[in-house]
Amino acid sequence: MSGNDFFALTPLILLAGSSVLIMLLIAIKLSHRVIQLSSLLLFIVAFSSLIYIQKLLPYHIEPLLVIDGFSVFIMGLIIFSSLVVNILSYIYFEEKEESPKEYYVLLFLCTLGACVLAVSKHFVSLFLGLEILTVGLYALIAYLRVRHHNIEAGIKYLVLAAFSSAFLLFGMALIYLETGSMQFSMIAHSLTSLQSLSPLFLTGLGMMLVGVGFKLAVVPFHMWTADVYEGAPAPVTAFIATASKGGVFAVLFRFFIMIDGFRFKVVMLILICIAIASMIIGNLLAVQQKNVKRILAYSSIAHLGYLLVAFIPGSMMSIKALSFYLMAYFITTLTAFGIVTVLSNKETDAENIESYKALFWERPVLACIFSSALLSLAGIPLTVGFVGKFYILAAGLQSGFWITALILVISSVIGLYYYLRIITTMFAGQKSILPEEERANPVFYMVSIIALSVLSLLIIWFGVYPSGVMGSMEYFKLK
Amino acid sequence: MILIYVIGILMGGGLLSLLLGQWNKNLPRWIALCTVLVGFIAFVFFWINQYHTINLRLTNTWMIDYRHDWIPSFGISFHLAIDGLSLLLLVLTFFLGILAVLCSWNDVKERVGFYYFNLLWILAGISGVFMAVDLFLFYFFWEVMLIPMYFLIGIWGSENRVYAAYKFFIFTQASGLLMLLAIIGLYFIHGRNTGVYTFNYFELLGTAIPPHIAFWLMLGFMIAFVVKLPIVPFHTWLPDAHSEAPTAGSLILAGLLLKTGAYGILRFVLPLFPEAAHDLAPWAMLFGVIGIIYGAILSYSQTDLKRLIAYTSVSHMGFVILGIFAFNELALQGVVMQLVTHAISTGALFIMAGMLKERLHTRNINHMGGLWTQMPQMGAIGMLFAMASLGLPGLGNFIAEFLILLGAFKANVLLTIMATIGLVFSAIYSLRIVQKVFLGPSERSDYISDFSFREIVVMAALTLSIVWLGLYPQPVINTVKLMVNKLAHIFPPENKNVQQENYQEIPLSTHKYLVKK
Amino acid sequence: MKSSIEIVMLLAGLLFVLGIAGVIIRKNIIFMLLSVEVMLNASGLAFVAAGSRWAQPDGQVMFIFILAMAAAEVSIGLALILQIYHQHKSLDIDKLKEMKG
Amino acid sequence: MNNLLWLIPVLPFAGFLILALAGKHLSRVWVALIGAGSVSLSAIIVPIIGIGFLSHPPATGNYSQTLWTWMQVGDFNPKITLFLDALSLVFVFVITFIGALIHIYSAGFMASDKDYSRFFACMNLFVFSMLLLVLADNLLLLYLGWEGVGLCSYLLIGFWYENPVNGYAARKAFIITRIGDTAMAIGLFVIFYQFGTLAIPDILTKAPVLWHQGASIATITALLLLAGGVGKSAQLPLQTWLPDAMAGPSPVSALIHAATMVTAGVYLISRMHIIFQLSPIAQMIVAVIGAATLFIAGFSALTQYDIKRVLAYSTISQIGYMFLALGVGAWAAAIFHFMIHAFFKALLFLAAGAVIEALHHEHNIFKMGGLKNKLPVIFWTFLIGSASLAALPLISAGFYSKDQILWYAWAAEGGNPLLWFIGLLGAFITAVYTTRMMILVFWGEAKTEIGHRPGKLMTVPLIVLAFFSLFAGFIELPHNFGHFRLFSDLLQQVLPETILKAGMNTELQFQILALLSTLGGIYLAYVFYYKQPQRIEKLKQSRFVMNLYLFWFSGWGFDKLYNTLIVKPIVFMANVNKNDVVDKLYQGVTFITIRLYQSLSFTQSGSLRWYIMGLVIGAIIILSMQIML
Repeated sequence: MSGNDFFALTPLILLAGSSVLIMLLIAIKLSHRVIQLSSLLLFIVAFSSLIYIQKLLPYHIEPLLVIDGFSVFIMGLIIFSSLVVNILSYIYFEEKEESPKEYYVLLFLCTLGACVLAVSKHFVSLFLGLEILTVGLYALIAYLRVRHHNIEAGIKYLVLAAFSSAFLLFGMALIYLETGSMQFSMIAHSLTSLQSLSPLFLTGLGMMLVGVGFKLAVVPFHMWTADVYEGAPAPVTAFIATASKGGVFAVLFRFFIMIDGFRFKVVMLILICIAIASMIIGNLLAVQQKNVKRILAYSSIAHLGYLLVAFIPGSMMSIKALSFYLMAYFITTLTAFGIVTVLSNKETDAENIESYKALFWERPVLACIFSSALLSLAGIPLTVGFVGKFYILAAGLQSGFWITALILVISSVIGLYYYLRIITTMFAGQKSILPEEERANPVFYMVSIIALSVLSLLIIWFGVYPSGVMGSMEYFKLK
Repeated sequence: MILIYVIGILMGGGLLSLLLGQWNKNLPRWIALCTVLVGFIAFVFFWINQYHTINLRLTNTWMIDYRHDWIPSFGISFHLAIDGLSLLLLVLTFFLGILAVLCSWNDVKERVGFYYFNLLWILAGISGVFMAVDLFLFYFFWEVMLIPMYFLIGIWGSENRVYAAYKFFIFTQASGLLMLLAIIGLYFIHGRNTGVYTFNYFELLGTAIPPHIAFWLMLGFMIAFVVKLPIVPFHTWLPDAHSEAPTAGSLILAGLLLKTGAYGILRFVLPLFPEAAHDLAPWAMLFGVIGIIYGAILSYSQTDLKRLIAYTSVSHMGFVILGIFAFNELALQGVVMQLVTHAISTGALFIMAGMLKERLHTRNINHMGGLWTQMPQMGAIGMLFAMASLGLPGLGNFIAEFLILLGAFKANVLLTIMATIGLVFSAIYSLRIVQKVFLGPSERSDYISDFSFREIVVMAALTLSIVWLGLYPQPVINTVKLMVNKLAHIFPPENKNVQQENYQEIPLSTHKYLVKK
Repeated sequence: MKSSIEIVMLLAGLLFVLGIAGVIIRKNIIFMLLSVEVMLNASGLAFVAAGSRWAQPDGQVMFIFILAMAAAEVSIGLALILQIYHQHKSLDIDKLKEMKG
Repeated sequence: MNNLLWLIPVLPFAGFLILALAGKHLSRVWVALIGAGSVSLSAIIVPIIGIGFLSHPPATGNYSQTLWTWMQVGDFNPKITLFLDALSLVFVFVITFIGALIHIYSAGFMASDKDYSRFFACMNLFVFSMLLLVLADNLLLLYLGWEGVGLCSYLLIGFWYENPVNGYAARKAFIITRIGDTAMAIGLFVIFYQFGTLAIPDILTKAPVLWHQGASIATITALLLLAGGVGKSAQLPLQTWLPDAMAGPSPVSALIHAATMVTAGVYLISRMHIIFQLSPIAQMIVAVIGAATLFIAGFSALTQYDIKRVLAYSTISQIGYMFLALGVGAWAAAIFHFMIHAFFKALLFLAAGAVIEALHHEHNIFKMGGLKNKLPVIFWTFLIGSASLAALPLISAGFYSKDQILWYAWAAEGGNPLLWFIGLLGAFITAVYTTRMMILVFWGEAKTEIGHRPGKLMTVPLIVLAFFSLFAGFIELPHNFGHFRLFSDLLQQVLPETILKAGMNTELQFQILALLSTLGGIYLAYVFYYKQPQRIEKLKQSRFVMNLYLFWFSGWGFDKLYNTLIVKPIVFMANVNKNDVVDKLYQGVTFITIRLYQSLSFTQSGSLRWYIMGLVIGAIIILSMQIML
């Protein structure tokens, strides 16, 4: 490994090192606040290192990793969302019974795993990244270990994730058996020499899809989503919804681009079916759901379906649309779960829709932020979600995928209903006379709110003026 | 620049009243009033200034054309332009905007700042719709007006407001998204044909589209517009939304929101897909006629006053679709007139329904009756607008309906006759309103006040407008003349035997609807 | 040689299916974890077989990674199972149905 | 004089505006002054213009004054133009003159009403609309007046709005006439596309050029216009609204439902006479409708007990005569009868109003009686009016006008003996019911005490009208009886001369027959109602006669027919569909969505093993798709 290799890997090394550093800080018994702040600092450092390494791009570390514009972009999104999760975590965990400190170590590790996914171009690195992410998540989900829901979510996720990992691995093994390589580019190379695809390869691809589909929580591998989202602590849910899915999606996309999987009609047909099913079933499941975390879980299923709509054409436009939509989805989802986090109290998360009643009249700022996030999820103009959805539709229609686009439209109408339901709840009722409860830590509470406000401003800013961010995204395109 | 300023003023005024509403409950309504007044005066002055040149314009129907890049990578620009039709509808928007502010003056007591914020943003969205000549921007504004309207119905509406708000939002959003699909489809077809990827309306005009695709794309546009308009069987959101919305909400819904549908058809469907629209015409006219009669019959059976008026809108909007798809100058002029006069007459009826609700705390007409004794002024005005609604000559609606029917007669005799029969039904329901509300024995002994000064101002403005339009509609006709003429000429004349005009026909393939900037 | 790989792959597939069956049939969480381990190991076996087909060490490397990962997983899994037993006094997975809908 | 034309309609309109805007602030005197004064001023201006028109006939044969262009859309450019020729002059004269008298009468009649100013406002608006109707230069403006009078009729029938019955009658009137108006509107469309214009003079000059005699398009157009006229003039089959319209105050019945508005159909047909002439079939239909109506309405009038309903049916019947005349081509005769009828019927209604008011709002003629001596002015004027209605020979104006029609019904080109016979029978019945009414109201013993006696404001108009009812007939005398043709000479400028069939010159025997039928009718009524009233009782015992009586009384069952055939089904449908069946569709979609949610939500059972099953099934599906496809 050359010096440049290390240089290119700075963000990953920083993340890995940070986890060790935080562990050391915990060892010398620093307070939660110090640890939180230092991890925040370390996230910022990791994030800025992304800017720093850009002059190297694209950089290949054979045979495992590739650091190009796309992976930097995805890593940026992942680290950014971890950063936001980190900010939100303080007030959430400060008042909980568990010692919150190790949480940050795990957060770094999970971020590292997601980032590794984003840069991998090899089954081994894919597997490693995925498992670093997943194993970390097991612990994060069940972090509040004395709570029934956390434990239940943890064990469900663990069994299912391991189960799907087995599928993924078996699929990889089959592909490896067929092509003799675990490197994406080599697989692609050996595929070009093949006349027709062997059933073994197809089976392998299918099993990989099962594994990846589980991580992405698309139909029919979606059933864990709601339970895990509900059971996990709110900031962790935010992380699952964003960083973990982003990393997996990035690697899936890279894999398909590199082996040019879009040629395989059958695979595409399966993906189309998955996309359609995800959009419809995801949205339908949320229609009368009362639990906000579950609603967001189901909506994330639908949104992954939307992403697949842009994914399926595999065109240049797809890449842009996916990047943009991922960004939109990250910002919006973080904001939404941020609100859930901020509104949670010591005993329970703010997951019952009733607890949002009259929010607009009691805490207008939070309600506005939440509304902007929900409207963005619903894809209403003036929000980034609309531009993202437009982008996806454009990508789909450019290549003539009318069916998926149509289903997207119809299902998002169903989606509209439950987003509106939350908004309506927030506007319903009267201001209660109860005094606002005392916050354990007003400073961090304010910081969280400011962070969320910034996010919601981003939602609107990118929604009104997307060309700026679109222009800069040109830079991060996949080669 | 006036265009962008106006939208800016509306949005700014909305934000201002939202913010200042926290401190002072009176301030927002004054801010809102000033905002819409400024817009109204600006456009009226502009209209007067332009009026004498409107007739001189020969080719370029566009009076203002403002363009600024927005999302260049998609060929999306912030492109606003107005021609006579837009100008007219903008004046109408601000006129009704003033009335909407005035009639919610004392009506709204809670969350005042947020109320006027929503009101002004609806107006901003509607103005944007009337100005946008970039399809993406058009869709953008199309959706922008929905959210504040949703809040307006959902927060300040009456008992069943949440249901009505959902229904309104989901209907319009669903149909709007289909239009978005069609817009994007058109964008790519044009891009493939010419290599220029743009959402610019002027460039998209005359795109050569394979007929079967054109039909589907047109349907995508149409569905959005006919849901808004609305046409039977897409109308069921309307009675709920209208009856549950607060007075100003009903006024804007009936007066402006419905008009955006008709505007969309006139502006986009006909020029972009002339052949497809031509193929659709008999069906569209049929649905128009069904709407006229179906709406009227439903209206007759309602007992909720606002619901009743809402169904009359369905009936009246049937005339609009009938006229649009008659494709001739008379009918199209009638359509424009109908847009304006229906806004005024139905708006007035809704305002009055609001006033009655305020005084009687009911919308059920079976609990009214004999109100003339206590409220002769309101009775007289109510009578006047009921008459307008049934198309009494001398009032604006008559001109509109007569022109539409006259024009449609050329296109399709049978359907026009059926539509004319709708006039009998309109008499039946209109007189029923008057009878049930104002006439008959009075059941109330408590004191009910007649118009207040503010209400007199509102109703006087409406009355004067409807009478003016009934007796001298020429300014409206002249303003949209050029636009209507060009629209009428896109279509080959249907029936050569009856054809008396000696217009120069412009061949479809070479028609250049507009002059590019 | 080819046939031996096929046989090994067949074995791996069989193990994999057995694992699946175990996960589905078993109600005890520990046994479920065990079955998952079987599936993972079946994948590992498949990797070893594939590696031997191409005479590469990659398959074996992958197997070691899988082992490590499985170990980590089991450790967390057992910790969770302890907690479950602590809370529910049972290892029956069907008792963990608090979240649904 | 030409430029004063606009004043005629504008004065009443100004009166309307003042009363409508400031009515509640004005004293009753001012209200009456403005209301009656504005119309009276018009009535004064009309003769001034009329004399100018007659003494210096304009070269074009008409005065025309364009106020402004109403609208201009392509070729469609109706103008707000007033147009006065001999025909409209007659109408304008009748409207303003009788209108002014009725306004003056109303000032007394309505004196105690709380909505004094509203009444005059509506009356003024009516006069304005009616003037616009007859002065309109184009059919669209005519249509404006046409609908305007309909509105005023509606407002005034339902003037006493507290009683829902009045409101019902008002709506019935409006909606039924609206049916005719709708057909007329379609007629306007046809005319516009045929001639490219709606201006009446242009249409009349172009029609004979573009259409040949008997063209089917002419028939269609004529019939559509006729439908409008039938509605407004309460002719078969749209006659049912007029008897109910009597719910309005008596001056309203006099002005709107006797003298002016209901004759708008006559005006329209004579105005568009060229189109009717081009279609003999249509003209025949006009005559048949007229004959049938006069016949049916006459029998109904015979059975009514409400004095105003008697008069209403008689109005329908008399307008039937006018239609008959129009149908047989006796244009001038129709207009002549219109004018005479306006005088005597207005008189009768006003006098009836005075009677009703004097008898504490008693409408039933069987509860009246013996008023001959108690209300002498009313008695004499009513008698003159009745004589005119019954066409009492020689001395009454009604004789001259009706006799002319009867003669033409046989002798004119479009006439035939059957029409004549029906007309004659009608004249007979007219005499019967008129005499019956006279006898029941004024002779016999008094059954109700007299309350309020009419004042000068009410009696003077009666006397003036009585004068005209007697003597107006002398401006047009039969040719075997002086052959004085002032009226038809005047109308000759506009309307074609009545063409007689060959070899018809024995008018005298027809006159004698008419005379006999009138006298016979009077005698019959005299016998049955005065001399031997017991005969009626005897007749009533017969089941057949009783049924016939009820049948006639209900206006030949038309109301019932329309109710069961049209009104009830529509109302039933509307009420059944109150909640909008289309909405069920969307409710169905919602229902399906919710059911889908419920069943999908069921799959989220929370059971890990179930989830694993799902995962496995998903995997199987994907793998089998991979392999199969």
